Amino acid sequence: MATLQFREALRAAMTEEMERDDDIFLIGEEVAEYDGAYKVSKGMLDQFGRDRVIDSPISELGFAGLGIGAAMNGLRPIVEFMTFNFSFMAFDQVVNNAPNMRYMSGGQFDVPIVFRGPNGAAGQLGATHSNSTEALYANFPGLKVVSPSVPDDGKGLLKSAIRDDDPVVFLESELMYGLKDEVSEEDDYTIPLGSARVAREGGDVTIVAHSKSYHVAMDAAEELEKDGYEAEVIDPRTIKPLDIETIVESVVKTNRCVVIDESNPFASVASEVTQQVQDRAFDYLDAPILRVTAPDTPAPYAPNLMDEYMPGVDETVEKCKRVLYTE
Amino acid sequence: MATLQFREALRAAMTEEMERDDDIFLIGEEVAEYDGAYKVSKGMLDQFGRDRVIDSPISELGFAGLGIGAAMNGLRPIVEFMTFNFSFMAFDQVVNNAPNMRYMSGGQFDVPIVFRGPNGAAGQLGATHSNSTEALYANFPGLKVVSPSVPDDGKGLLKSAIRDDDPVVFLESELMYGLKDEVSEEDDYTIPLGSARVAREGGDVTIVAHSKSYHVAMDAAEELEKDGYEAEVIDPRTIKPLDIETIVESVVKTNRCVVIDESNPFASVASEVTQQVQDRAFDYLDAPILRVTAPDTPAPYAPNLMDEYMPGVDETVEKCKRVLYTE
Amino acid sequence: MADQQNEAPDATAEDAATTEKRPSPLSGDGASEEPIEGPWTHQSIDIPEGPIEETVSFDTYPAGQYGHGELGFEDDEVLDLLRNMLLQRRFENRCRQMYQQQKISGFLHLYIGQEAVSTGSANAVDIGEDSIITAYRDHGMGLAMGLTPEECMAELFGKKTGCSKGKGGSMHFFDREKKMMGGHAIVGAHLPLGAGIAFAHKYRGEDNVCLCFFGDGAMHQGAFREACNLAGIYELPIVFVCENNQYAMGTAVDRAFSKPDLFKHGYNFDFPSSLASGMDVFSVNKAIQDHVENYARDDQPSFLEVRTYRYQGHSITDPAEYRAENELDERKSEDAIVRLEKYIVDHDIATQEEIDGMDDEVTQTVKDAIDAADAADFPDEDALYDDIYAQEEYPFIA
Amino acid sequence: MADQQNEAPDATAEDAATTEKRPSPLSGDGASEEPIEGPWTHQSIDIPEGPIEETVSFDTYPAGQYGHGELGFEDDEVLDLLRNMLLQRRFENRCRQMYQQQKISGFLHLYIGQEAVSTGSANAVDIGEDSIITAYRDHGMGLAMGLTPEECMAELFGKKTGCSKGKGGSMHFFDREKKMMGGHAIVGAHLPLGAGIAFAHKYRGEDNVCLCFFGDGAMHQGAFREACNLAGIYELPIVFVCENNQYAMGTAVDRAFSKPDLFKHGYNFDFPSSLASGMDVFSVNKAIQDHVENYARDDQPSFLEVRTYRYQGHSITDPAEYRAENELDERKSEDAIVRLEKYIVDHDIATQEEIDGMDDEVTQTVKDAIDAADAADFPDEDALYDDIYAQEEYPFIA
Ligand SMILES: Cc1ncc(C[n+]2csc(CCOP(=O)(O)OP(=O)(O)O)c2C)c(N)n1
Ligand SMILES: Cc1ncc(C[n+]2csc(CCOP(=O)(O)OP(=O)(O)O)c2C)c(N)n1
Ligand SMILES: [Mg+2]
Ligand SMILES: [Mg+2]
Repeated sequence: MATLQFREALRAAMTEEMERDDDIFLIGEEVAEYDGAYKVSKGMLDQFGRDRVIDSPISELGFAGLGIGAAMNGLRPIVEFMTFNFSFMAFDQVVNNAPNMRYMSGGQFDVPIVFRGPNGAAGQLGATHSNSTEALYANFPGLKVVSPSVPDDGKGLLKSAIRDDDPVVFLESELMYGLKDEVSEEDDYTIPLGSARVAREGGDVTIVAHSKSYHVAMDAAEELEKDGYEAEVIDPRTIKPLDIETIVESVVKTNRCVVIDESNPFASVASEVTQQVQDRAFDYLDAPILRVTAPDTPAPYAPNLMDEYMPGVDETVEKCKRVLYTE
Repeated sequence: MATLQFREALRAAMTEEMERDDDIFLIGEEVAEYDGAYKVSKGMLDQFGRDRVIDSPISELGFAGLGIGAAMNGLRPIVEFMTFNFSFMAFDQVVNNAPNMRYMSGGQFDVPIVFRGPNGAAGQLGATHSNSTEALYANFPGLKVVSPSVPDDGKGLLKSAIRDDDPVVFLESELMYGLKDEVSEEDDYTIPLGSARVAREGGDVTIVAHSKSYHVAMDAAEELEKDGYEAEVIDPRTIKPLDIETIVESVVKTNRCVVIDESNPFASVASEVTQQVQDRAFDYLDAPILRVTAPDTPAPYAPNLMDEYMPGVDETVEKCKRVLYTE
Repeated sequence: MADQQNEAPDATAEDAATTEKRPSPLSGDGASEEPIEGPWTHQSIDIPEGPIEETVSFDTYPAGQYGHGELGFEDDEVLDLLRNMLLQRRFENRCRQMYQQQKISGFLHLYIGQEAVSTGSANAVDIGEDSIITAYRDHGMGLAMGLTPEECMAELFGKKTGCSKGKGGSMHFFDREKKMMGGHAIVGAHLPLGAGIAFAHKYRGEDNVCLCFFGDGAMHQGAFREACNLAGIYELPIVFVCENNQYAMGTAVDRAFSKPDLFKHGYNFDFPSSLASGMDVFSVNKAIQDHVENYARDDQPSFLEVRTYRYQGHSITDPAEYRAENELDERKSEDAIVRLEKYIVDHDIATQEEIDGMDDEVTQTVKDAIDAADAADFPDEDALYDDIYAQEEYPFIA
Repeated sequence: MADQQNEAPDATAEDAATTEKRPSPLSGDGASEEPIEGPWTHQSIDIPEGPIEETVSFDTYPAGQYGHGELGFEDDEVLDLLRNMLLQRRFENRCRQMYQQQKISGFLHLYIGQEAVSTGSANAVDIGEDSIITAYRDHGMGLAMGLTPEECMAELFGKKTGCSKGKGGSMHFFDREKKMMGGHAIVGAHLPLGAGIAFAHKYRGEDNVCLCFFGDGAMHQGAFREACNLAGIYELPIVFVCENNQYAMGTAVDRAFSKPDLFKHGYNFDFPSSLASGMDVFSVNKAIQDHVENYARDDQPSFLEVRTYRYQGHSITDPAEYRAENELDERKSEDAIVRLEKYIVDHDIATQEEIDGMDDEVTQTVKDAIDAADAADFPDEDALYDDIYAQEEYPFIA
């Protein structure tokens, strides 16, 4: 095990894969000479040269589409969105071109492309720069959506995403890039897409949480432990395909479920987890499934408002206690 | 009451509002000289002239943004997307500019704009032309989302949407434009956004369904009646704000709920309705909330596959019977 | 523009306002040789006294100027060109009928009138090696690239024997082997794909190019600018070909463009740009040959406007009331098939009787294609769940 | 291009390849007079023999060419210009410090070096009547338009007294009364808004115009093409002003544009286009005046590139290692504030001492603004739920 920053783990994944396969290239705004806006691709230009680590102008629609075309013609692009807010400029490419090409052509075209970059709120950046996109992209058949919470998962899942023959939306987090943690040094370390991780075991309540929210969940679990409750924390890691079996198994055991999802609530991943869990585990549920999300408001700038905006430990503990009927 | 086609009801709404308020204009592809791709705006160019009924080039991002800018500067645009599939070219404008402007400016700017046009699958048009967008847009705070199922609602809700000082995504249906039904002739007939319609009363199971799915629900209710079950059919009409009270009230009575939503299932309106209903009516639910949606696949072309793709009466009846535990 | 000069008489070398773009980072052989140097600007902020003047120049390819010999066609190849154009027309005439009989559904956009563009272009590149991508009005290009009438008609019927297994329909013809990269229905959205396809050719160090076709209407989309600019900075082997049939649905070009001279729109990317008649298969062929051999094969993107005309409505349901009186008849009088038939007879390549015989054969081929499509099966029901992901039978889908 | 000619020597009137655009549908007085006629094309498909040549011409506004008198400024107004530019610079220098003290958070993009652009422009239009819209590097424009330093600093501190009530932050300055239409953080996305703002001016029959500012980086976005084309066909009263500070983050203009001569990019829309120095407030002012009075007020959209330079990194955290050695120093030697101070002294408008006094005053003003921002309250907690919809207290939100 090595101790790596999240950004380093992601870089290691890209680097190893690019060393293995010449057809892989990285394109995006400032990924090359600037070493990446958030330094995820630092040093990759020097290692792989300008043919494979490629700066793009500010043309999200253009370079996302370029990636898809290159993928249709045999390459394996990694497309970095500086942040996923900007993927909205390329929305049509990501949701209507990438995932449909295989289907519409009757299976003729693989589209092995990874769209990656930071997702979600990242401090006081205001409404246009704080979007969470997981629910949007997971709505589209043909896409896969990955959203790791720890560096080790970041590495293992990104390697799998790059090897996948289908388009993968890989959601990172600006605020977690500096997070340091153990990362496997196993040769060719991959984690299959579509498998959740049971991060903490417990019998009283299941907390489902991905990305930054996973850390809120772990902290909330510690708080709950102080009060004598054992929370089971499940990080789905992959939003689509969603490993609902693992979640349901847990809920069957705990009979209670809280979902943390820092997105705006309406038709969110939290809504979907709820739908599927209550469908499959109805008879096991002793309480409604509650969610902890951003409020249904745009993201503000002022620091106090932004604090209020983000899902937090207190609210999670409170909701867990609600489903435990202890408050 | 007059008998009008859906398109005529929508046209009546626009026409009446434009007669009332000079600041309202209609812009979109082929809305003027061609009379609208689906003839919704037929004759409006002749009535209102070229200053107010305006053909746009194929520039969804451009004219959606132009509309938003005009709204910020005091006008009240109606922006027609020829279909909502094409709104993905303008996604950033619709989700990141229109709804955030009031908030980010600390309340200085009204953005009274309506984005309207047909949404959802419309026969054998293939994967890129069959997108359902209600869940996507409803995820964004600051937007309102309306999706009427009958001409009368179409008229009353569109008039309200046009008068609303906030951006409204108004989702119509290509396949319903020709649908004829009674429409109120009341002077200045409006239906407030955010109020559901109980279309059919019944005590055994609640079916929630909007747009085309509403008609599936009504047919399914008839089928169920033959077997002795009374379904209550609720058309939310407005997806956001969602009139959850009316739905919950019904579920409290019937103890069972099925949601029909022709969208792809993941993080759909059906997921959200489920989340909210199980949260608020947990103790009243005698069965899991089931949903009837398109499968999690792109839309195909072949007629037999497309038939299979669309949510239908049989599947609805079957799911209702499942929650009634009769099958 | 074949040629372009900067004439800023008052500007000295130091205060020149014009700036060269940096060479492409992509060397196309998998490894760039040049040292990596800083990204600093080479642009001046000292503004010269003006006005800055520049003369731009655009090549043209009028109709009736080129003979088959100079283009490299043998006599029998000229007959092949005609056969192909006839095939497109007969095929599509029957499509209209099949739509009325409800064998075809969804949108159906006919290419009738534009056949010289597809045939002239497909015959200027190396099918199966070079790539072609186009919009939803794609039957003609499919047939020009050698997709069989059977698989095309079967696709329109939604049969499993279709070129996209019945899952794409009229707007989504694909043939991976022939590098027919589609059939794309979202206006403008395939232009960046074209750039990407060309990018892959170059990345692998191949000598192949991509022809990227789109309508006049697609040029309104921002995607046009982005795709062209990317092609320009990465020096991609692509020809952007605008099939200007003068209308986007009911919108005439001169109503919708601030600058309706579309052939001039390559200027903003410093592309060699020209204008060709789409009513003469030789003019198209010559223009594409020039753009491919002089520019694309040297990794120089370029722009070509082909002026053509669609005889039918935008889609099968469009009465096309937006045309001027006699407009259609006038345009039909310049029909490319009629022109080529006349050329063939005039040049003693074949007689009118031989041509008529060929036409009958083609008609029969189309009839056979219809019969075959009719006889073929619809996809199995569970094909709905296939081809979504590479992995088969993904448990979460069904 | 001030002037533009078509020279297609072989082309007769009948077979001309060039096409005039149809006049705008918008008359701007609420009712169009012209009869509505068919939308048929006026374009020919007869392609003339080539090459088609055209000479284009671009006006320039070099530094050091214009005096205040000819621009209509009184002596004291010249001092106001200087005061405003100094205010921007002192304000932003303190911003940097406040960021380090964590009073400001989020992204902070400084405008230092570019002050002549905002000041020169804002003083060429009628603030409160004409509209201005810009990107996220917006403090300078805000201050140039008369937003107070207090409300600007308070916004950066996230206080309720901010120009956007503390809800927008650095990238989202707004002032509806002054028609400061933002402060927009998504690159390129505000260009169509600019067109819409201009549209509204024209729709109401007002004589007002919109100045739409954006960076060189924004010109990569397809939104640029779409906004310009719409402005062109609707003949909107707008000036598209590219503030070319030569970098988009770390990307120099000549690395990212297929055609790095940005002033030429108006060509594709038939816009009058020119190039001005952004290092002289008078050059900017003259250019904007010309574009506004000669074009925008006559509903003719136009394009202006202003070459300028940002002294700081892209954002507060950017070390700006992408600059060439000495590049920054060289550019600073052309500083617009220094130039204007020198002009003022040379023209006996004020002495250096008076200028220094003014600078001290400005510095104090900024200090007061900081104190006021410091003293102000953060928004109430429930402000989180306000200003989402026009209707207050929407029950479904909280
Ligand atoms: C993004 C988008 N907007 C609108 C449409 C609807 N639409 C389909 S074809 C078309 C006209 C396209 O015209 P052009 O590009 O000139 O091609 P042509 O039909 O003349 O071949 C329009 C508006 C679409 N498919 N995609
Ligand atoms: C659509 C989008 N893509 C990327 C970004 C990230 N970003 C912010 S500023 C910037 C550079 C913009 O450069 P330019 O337009 O030249 O403006 P300048 O910073 O020089 O004032 C980038 C890439 C963004 N905000 N929006
Ligand atoms: Mg066309
Ligand atoms: Mg810049």
